[in-house]
Amino acid sequence: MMQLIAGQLINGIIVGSLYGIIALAVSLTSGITGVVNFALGAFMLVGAYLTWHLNETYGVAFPFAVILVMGVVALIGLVADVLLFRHTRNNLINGLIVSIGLVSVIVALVHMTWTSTPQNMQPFVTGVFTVGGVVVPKMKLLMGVVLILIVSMTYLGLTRTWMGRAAYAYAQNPEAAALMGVATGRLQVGVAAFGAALCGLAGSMYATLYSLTPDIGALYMLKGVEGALLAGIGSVIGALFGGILIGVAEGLGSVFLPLAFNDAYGLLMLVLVLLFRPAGLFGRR
Amino acid sequence: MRVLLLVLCGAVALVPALTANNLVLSVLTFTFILGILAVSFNLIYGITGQLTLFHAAAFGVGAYATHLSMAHWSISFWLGSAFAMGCVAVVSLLLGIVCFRFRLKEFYFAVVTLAFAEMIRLVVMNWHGLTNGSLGINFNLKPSVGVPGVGALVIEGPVRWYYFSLACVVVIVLAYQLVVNSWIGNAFKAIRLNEDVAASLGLNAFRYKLLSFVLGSMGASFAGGLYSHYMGFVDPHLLDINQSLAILSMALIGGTGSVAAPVVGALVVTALPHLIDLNAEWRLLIYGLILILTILLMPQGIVGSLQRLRKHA
Amino acid sequence: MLEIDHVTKRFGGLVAVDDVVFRIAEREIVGIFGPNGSGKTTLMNVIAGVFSATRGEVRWKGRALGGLSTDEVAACGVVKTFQNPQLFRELTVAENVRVAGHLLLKSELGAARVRTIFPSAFRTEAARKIDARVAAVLEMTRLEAQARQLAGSLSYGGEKMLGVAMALMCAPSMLLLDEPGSGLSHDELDRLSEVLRRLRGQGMTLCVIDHRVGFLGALADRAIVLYHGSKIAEGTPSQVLSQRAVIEAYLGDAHVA
Amino acid sequence: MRKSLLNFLASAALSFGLASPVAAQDAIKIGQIEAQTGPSSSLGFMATQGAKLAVHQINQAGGVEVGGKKYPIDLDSPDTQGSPQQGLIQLKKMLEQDHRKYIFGPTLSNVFNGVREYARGYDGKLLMFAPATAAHPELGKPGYGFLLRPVLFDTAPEGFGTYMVEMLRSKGAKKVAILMQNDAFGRFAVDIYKDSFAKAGIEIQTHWFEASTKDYSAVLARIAAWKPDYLFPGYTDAALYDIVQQATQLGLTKFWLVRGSLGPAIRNKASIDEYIAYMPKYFEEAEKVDSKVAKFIKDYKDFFKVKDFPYDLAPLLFMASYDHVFMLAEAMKRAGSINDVAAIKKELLSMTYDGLWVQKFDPVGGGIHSYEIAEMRRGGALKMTLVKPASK
Repeated sequence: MMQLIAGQLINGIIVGSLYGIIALAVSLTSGITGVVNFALGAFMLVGAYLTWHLNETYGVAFPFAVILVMGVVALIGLVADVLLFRHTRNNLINGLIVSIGLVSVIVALVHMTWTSTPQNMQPFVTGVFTVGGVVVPKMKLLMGVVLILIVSMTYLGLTRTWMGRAAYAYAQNPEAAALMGVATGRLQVGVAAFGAALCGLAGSMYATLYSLTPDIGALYMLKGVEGALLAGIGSVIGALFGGILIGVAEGLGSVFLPLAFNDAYGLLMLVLVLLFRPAGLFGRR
Repeated sequence: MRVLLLVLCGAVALVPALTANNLVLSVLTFTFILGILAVSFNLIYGITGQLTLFHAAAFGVGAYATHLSMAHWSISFWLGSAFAMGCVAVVSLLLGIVCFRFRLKEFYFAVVTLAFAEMIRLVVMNWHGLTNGSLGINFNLKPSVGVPGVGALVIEGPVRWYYFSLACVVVIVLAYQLVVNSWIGNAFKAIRLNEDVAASLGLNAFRYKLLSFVLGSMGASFAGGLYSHYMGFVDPHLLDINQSLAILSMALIGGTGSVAAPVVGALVVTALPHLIDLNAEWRLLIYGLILILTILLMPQGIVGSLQRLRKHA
Repeated sequence: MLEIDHVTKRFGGLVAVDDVVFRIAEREIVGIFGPNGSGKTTLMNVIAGVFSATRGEVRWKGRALGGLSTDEVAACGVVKTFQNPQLFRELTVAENVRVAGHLLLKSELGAARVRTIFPSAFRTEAARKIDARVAAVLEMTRLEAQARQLAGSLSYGGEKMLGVAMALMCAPSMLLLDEPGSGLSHDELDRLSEVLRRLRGQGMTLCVIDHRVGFLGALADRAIVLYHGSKIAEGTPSQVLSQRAVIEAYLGDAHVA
Repeated sequence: MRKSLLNFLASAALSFGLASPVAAQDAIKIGQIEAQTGPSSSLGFMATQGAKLAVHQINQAGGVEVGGKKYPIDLDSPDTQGSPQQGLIQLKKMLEQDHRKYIFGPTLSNVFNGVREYARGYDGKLLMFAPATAAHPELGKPGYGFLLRPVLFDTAPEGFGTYMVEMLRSKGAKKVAILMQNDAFGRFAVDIYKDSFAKAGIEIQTHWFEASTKDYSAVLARIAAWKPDYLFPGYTDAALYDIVQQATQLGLTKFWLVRGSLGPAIRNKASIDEYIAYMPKYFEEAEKVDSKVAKFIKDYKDFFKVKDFPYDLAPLLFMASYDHVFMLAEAMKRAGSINDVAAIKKELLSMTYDGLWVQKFDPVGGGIHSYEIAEMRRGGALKMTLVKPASK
């Protein structure tokens, strides 16, 4: 039993870090563009399929594929922001609807390009670590490390660089930042692109672990939103932590309780947190 | 608005005379039933400004409760849906108290209601003993209405269903219209426009938000009962998240500004797949584009835009 | 009538209102003065139930208001206007005032409000009453001309006046006015002080905040001066203004400004 | 407002009139209601492809010759998106407006549940080839005369399920863990196999998962702790790929499944020990030995202009719908009518059709056909067993 729990703790942390990186994208974009962009899930979908496509069809080595994909998806995110979300700034609901529309457009395009046949990428790293009866696939471990690294780098970037500080300031207090002369427009577009890139990365990582179908985006988007709210919008490390909490809740949840209710365990925790800390665990509001 | 509404009903009342085409009838019947759903959603979202994603759950629970109570206690459709509305009222009351007491607003309210809806869906999925889980339940129970002189008239066949659902949607819309025109409606609007002012003027926002949420959810429950009896079966898909999004797009496409406008949205959403005969991917693409363009080009929805055109002309 | 009994309000470390004591009698116009950041607005928000006091309590006709929410306080008859006007900008001036008629309807009809849902002679009667009241309030605040205008399109002064009108619609027995004078043009000020006088004439109690003594000097029966959250003076405006502490406070303020 | 509404209604009525291709007056009108998009659409999608190909080939040859007259086939296959509501509306359109008597599908049990009550109203005027598992128990019941189930039922006396469970028993399996989608088919599969396993004296442990689940490691770890002999892992490839990969990482290496392709086994051939799967037909092999299959595959590529044939994708329904279009045409020839539903059904039930499969129906309209069982071992060694149900 202890092994089971320990195993799911580790697994939950790793799976959660995948939620966490999307949560970070959600947190940043909604903190700065004022729109909770459901299309981020679709960006992850595109990222996953692109990675698989590059790797299987053109034999691009996985690490290079990841970098390529992040670039492409960032571009998509940028275009989407300039064409659509610029017009729904700070109208949360309209932005939400537009992003939902964008999701079905992207999913349709994915259908047309890659059909609904489930795809499965050749794993980049195979095999497992076994420590005291606890089994962890090597690829999962690698993914966890990469994602946590990326989040920490984002944090440093946001706290050390000028652009980052501007973004951070803006997320805390838009008016003040505007007064400080932060170029709001460019900042928002930049963050939108960066958020998309994070989702592209999440997609690449996803592709090495799980099978691809055109409907994966919605689920991970939901987990991302849960994670972001759990942590509180605008908190970087918090977003990762929020995602991990959800992952662990699900992992341990389905050790003791039926797997059929898997999605409920994270939600339940979220609701409880929101009721007693409406601004989330790390939010200031 | 009410005049427009009557005109609309007048036009619609003639349809069975105009066409023997049962397909048009069934599309319109679905439109009316889903119209009730969209209208009740709009009371909460469009009028009172609270974005609930609990609506599909209210719809599904209503459908199940109506059927189960009818089947188990062999009561009439009306008693059944009354019971269902009672259940949904209680559930939404509790949920509403939790959300509004803790001052959850906008996106936070949306997500928490979504969370509860999802949990309820999972319960329905897994409570095999009561709901028969994901297999759903088939039944052949029909509503019936007492008509003076004729006696009990069983609702079956396209034409009867058409007029029955039409009558239902008209009654519901008028009922909501009465509420919205009253001081209660003023309170709802005030809360949507500026909750702080409303409070400073001695308006108990909590109470009125709760009222709106419960009234709307009860409408959804009634729509659920109708829907399941028109289809002759219930299954957990009624409670899907996507249902809530479909309801939202109905309201938006029709227009959130007035009580009845979402019915038009329901018509568009229901009829569209049968109007544009494209392969599935293209249809998905177009659906997405419609959502985007509606928001960007006519945020007041079809009805709102038409009204504006009339004003300017 | 209204008793401020050793009220203190802390935000974390900062003491915004420090152990303030005073009472306001019926039909009185009390002016609360003090430089910016002296805790006037905070005190008013404590009275109106926006914040609850950290220590001490506010009593209205002997009843403690502590723990009541804004709308409950308003329902007791103590209504507050906002420093920079908060309105339903999408509605016309008349509609704004009508919506504000909520409490009036409640107090006049009570449970019988339900009867107004369905068309009936009763409903038309109630509607007529409200309309009459709206007209009266608009007349009183000199807003008849702009009745059909969108609230968003009013001048700043107009907006403040509409704020007062909406408060009046609640038929309050005490009005809390937060800086009604600031940012008003000369004749707007005259109009305001005239309206306030007429209100007092109708037996309403007024508690008015202003950071400059300005037009209130002539109007107020009693002046209370706050400085850094605590009361430093109380008396008739002329007395108070001659006190040393007050002058220092204001000179200090002037230097800062 | 009124104008726009009337216009809309008019255009609606109009386009409903025109939506289906206006076919020649006397054509054989077939409708197909399948999900072509959505989570569980891969089965229905391939079913429509099969029918389209068959219809294309028949019309190429000038149509179906009945009583010395050649009739073209007019096929309408809209997309239900897996929604019972859409399915119902589409079926109404087919029956009431286009007067189609021959309906293929639905494959999804929830869609079948949505249309069954309505379809029963057309009993005697309609033939419905519904592969939905939920349709099977209704076969032969009063009011369901219109219903045929074109594919073999798992646990029918001749069914592959019965055979495969027996196979497990003979391999000495004592414990089988079931990890199943919590949806209509999943529930149905577990309900029917529970009994067969019980009969065979095999102990089972069942776990349910939401169709959207991707990470199974928690539940798989629990299953592994129970030490089952075989794992019965869901039924769609989307889930199979993930379950098989993650299961092998936890030391569960023996799989037994009644739906889904060999794809997951091939992907993980290095780490599985045994993978027993029901294969209606193993195309990769049949293509080499069976000229019919080779031609079918070639025609498919030409008609849909695709490079590779979707070997993985639910060959069952793909072929079923392809064969049954021809079978229906043959039955019409024999009955000498394209409208006499009763006569045509009689012919269908009495004939044996030699298509991609040897096809026939049992007396209540349940499909019977030959099938293969695939057994893959570590490294990818594959053993196919062809099973020909004894003809009654």
